Amino acid sequence: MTSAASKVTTMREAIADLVHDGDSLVIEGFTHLICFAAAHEIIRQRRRDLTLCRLTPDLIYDQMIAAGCASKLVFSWAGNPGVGSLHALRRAVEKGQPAPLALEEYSHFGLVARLSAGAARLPFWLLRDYDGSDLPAANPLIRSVDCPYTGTKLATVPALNPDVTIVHAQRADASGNTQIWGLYGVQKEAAFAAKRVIVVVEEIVGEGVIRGDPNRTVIPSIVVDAVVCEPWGAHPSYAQGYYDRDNRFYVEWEDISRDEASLERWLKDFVYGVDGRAGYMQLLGAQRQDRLRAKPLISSGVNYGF
Amino acid sequence: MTSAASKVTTMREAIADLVHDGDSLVIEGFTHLICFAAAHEIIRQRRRDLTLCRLTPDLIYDQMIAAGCASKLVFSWAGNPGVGSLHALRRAVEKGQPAPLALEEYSHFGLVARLSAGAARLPFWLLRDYDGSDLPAANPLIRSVDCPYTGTKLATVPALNPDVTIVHAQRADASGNTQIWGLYGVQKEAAFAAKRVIVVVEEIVGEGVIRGDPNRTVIPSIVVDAVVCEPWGAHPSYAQGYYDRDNRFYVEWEDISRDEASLERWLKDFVYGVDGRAGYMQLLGAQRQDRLRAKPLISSGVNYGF
Amino acid sequence: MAVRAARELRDGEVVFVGIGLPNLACNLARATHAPNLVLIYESGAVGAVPDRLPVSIGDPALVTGSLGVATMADVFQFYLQGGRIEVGFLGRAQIDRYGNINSTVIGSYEHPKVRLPGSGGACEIAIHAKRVIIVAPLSPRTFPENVDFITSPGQNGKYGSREQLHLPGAGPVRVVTDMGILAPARSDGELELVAIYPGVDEKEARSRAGWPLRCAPNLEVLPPPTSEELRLLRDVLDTDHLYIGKREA
Amino acid sequence: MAVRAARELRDGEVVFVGIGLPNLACNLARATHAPNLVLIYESGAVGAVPDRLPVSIGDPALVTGSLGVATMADVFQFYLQGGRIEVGFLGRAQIDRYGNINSTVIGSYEHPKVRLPGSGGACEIAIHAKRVIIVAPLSPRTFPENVDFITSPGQNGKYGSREQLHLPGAGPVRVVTDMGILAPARSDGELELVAIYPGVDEKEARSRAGWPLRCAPNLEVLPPPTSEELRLLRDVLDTDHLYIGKREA
Repeated sequence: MTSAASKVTTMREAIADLVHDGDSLVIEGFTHLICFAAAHEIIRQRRRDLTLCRLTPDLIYDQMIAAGCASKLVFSWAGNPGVGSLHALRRAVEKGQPAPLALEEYSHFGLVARLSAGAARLPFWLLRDYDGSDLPAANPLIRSVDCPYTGTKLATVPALNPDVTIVHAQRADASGNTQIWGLYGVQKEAAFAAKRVIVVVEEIVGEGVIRGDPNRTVIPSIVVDAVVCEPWGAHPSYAQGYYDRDNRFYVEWEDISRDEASLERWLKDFVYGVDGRAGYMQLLGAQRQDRLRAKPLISSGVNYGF
Repeated sequence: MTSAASKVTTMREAIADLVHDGDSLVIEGFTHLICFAAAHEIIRQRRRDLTLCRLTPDLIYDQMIAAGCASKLVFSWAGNPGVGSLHALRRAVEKGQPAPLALEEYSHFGLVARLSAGAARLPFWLLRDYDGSDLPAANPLIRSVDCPYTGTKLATVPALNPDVTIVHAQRADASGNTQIWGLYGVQKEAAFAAKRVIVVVEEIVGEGVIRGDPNRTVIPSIVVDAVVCEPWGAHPSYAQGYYDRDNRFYVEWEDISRDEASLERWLKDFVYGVDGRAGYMQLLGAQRQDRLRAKPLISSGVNYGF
Repeated sequence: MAVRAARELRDGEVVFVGIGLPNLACNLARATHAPNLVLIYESGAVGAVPDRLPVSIGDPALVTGSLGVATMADVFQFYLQGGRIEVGFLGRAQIDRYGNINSTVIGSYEHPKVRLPGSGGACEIAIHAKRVIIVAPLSPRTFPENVDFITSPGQNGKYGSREQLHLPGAGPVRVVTDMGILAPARSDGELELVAIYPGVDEKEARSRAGWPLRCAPNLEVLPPPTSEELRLLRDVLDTDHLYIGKREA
Repeated sequence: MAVRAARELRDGEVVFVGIGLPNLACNLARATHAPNLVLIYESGAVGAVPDRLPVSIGDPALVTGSLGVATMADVFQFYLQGGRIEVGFLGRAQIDRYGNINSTVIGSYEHPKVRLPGSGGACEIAIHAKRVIIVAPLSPRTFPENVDFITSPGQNGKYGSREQLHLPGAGPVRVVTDMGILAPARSDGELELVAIYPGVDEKEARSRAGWPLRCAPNLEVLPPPTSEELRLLRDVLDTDHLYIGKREA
């Protein structure tokens, strides 16, 4: 067994080293495995002028926009799922507060396709989509090509190659071989598409754990620049097998975010006022953790022998 | 839990119902999970005029070509891996014996891309490939499009949508939800691309086994038409966790196949002379099975709780 | 609406499910006449059998005990674009007389009066699902003659008909409202009233659209929800009454 | 050749491995100076540490204990085309003076004298790997001036140079033979002799190519295999002598 070089670092150092003002940034995770811990550290380090890309901006980008980190948003569905609007995002778009925010809009399939093209080092991706829709009129980057076999017109979207992608996952080894179960989202495509990749995990495990079940590996170490261990790092999103989604917080966000002052207060308490995820979780309280902690439901193994 | 309609049938019925003369057929599996049992049943049922598609024709298509099933081969690497040539294929191409065989040739990436396009219901797939190579000159179906963003020329291959795909796998439930571990090959793309799909497994398991580890599911029941239980159905290929690759048989094939008469004899004994896989394995002998049977090396489970 | 939407589903169908009322309708259908419905969520859960009412489309309860998990690239490319989805649900926002849906902006795109969430997967569901069922309460605000922005194409519109555009799916074939059901006319794809719930006044229903709503020649009166359907909704599937009021069903 | 090919690899590199000699070279490198080499097989095994010498590129021993398994679509799209592979090995068949490789046909394509296996992944490896190492014994038959068919593009040829074609990888930068090493000249990409093994005659080596083989200005004499390298090859890595004879190394 080789023991490759360790990429383990702290969240503070990973963000300081790898996320710069003006970068394009993807923090993916579809409902599952959204790395709020990284977003909070970016807010604390007061990064500015970021282009934030994500299918569903969700609370995570609403918080970053409220904190003034973003100058542009690339997205496909902007809402608080099942609850309502993203109020900080709306204030930025409608009133330019705290800073103006440019929008670039696709459908989910369009953004998935952009990341797939980026991961495959193609300048664009093909899809059968957008005919009869106003989306191409609203976004001149949605174009088309003619099929060299049938003559049919097909839609295209350009590759997205973000400067940085941050992926949350259940576990990785020290060199960044990363395993995910439950919903995959577009974590793999987002990682392969990026120039720099930070993996944040619930647990760092020995290489032997990864090698014991290689089919669960979604992101290989060769695309990973830094590995951060941050338990509960996805809250209020979730990590299958570790903790449940904090649906109550998503509902609470409606009240916290509707008013600029109360959002500021929340950022002051839960982001600026703590020095990392451990402090955040302490503030959240043991009762909440107990409510959200996953019950055990362990799968059976399969035979890798030959 | 719903108990969906069972699609379990015998190999004989699955082939009789779903594979017809003149069909285009994909039996995939890259080294791993190559369904020789299905090929032998197709030979026994004397199907003719098939267009056989596969990255590596391997011994399986060499046997089908020798038996006169094929009129065309679509491929990207035609050899007996690590051993030498495919002699029946060469006789068909060079001498038209037992029937002439047309060739359509790609690279591995090209054929993977053709199946991906078929699975995605796109008329073609994009790739950065073939510049500086004679392959496009040899195959007029390799074409190009201009990127609507950069103006760069990119290679294209047309979608492949076979009439039938046959996938071997470790296990499935009765409705065809299919789980694979070890090498994936292009089994998923080949299944999604096909008009009809037969899944052949080492074990049919209860729906609960599938639901106990949903991240291992590679092919969903909604694309599957028939499920066949055929232990050792991939020999001399292998099934991770069930039995090893019979490398010795691959070497023996060199001698069996070099001479037309000895190949005929082998087909007579091991294909026409048995009425199914059980008979074939009996002929192969218990000793060989003991040598190839996989040793246990069971992975640990993961937590699906929340 | 949930009961009616559930009845639109046939046993064994493959349904692309969103959260909220469509999810409830699918689970009601599974509990009654369609036990073999295959539920596929945009998030990648395939064959989910959630043991609690999922609040989000990516709820962990959709994964635990499901038949499979697909990457989102596979969901959109192989399942949806691949033509494997038989029914897609769409809803809310604005729907026009041809079933075009707006979930992007009210007002102009550059200077909207209201910024809505955007397409998500709605554009591609409208294009690829073999048939689309829209669920929305009937009102002139929700059903204007023309939508401000076409997020998801309907039967016909400024870009041409589905046939002219070669769209693979049949588009919105049923619009389930709180008054009855609209469906596109075969001739031009314009939505018309084809069925009403018992006790609903045809004239009142027709006055609730933003255009002169035509009525199909033989307007059907739909059978009421059975007591079993109501019991399942209220006591089993939505015990917290997240999606249905005490009186609504 | 195995020893020399192993020495061409640097610790930590990501190598796309084929079966046979390249596999042996990679395992020798891992056992000596490059323990952190990441081996990626065309079949999808990532970070394999086979506990037996794999006979096929898809041997189950490549999966057991590996760091990951990729679909072949991911191998070709995300790893290879994605620019993640640092070294690719190619070999056998015909190699011309610019490093173009033929593994398709001897003779014409339509009526070949010998039908070879074809590209497999060789065409895309030659295009995308950051650098390509070719391993083949030096002889006029294997190294003709022009190949009958270009399966995998080299440095230059009838379609133009790599630069003109905008090929992303550097192409064949080292050709490891049984006499020494060839490398492309910076000026025109023609292969020239840059190093020989101790005891090999320069003139004889140069006579083994199908064209007048140029010699680099400062021809290097390579250090011989160490006894440790030979011991590892013969006693540990290839105990069945599948790939190396008793005398060859």
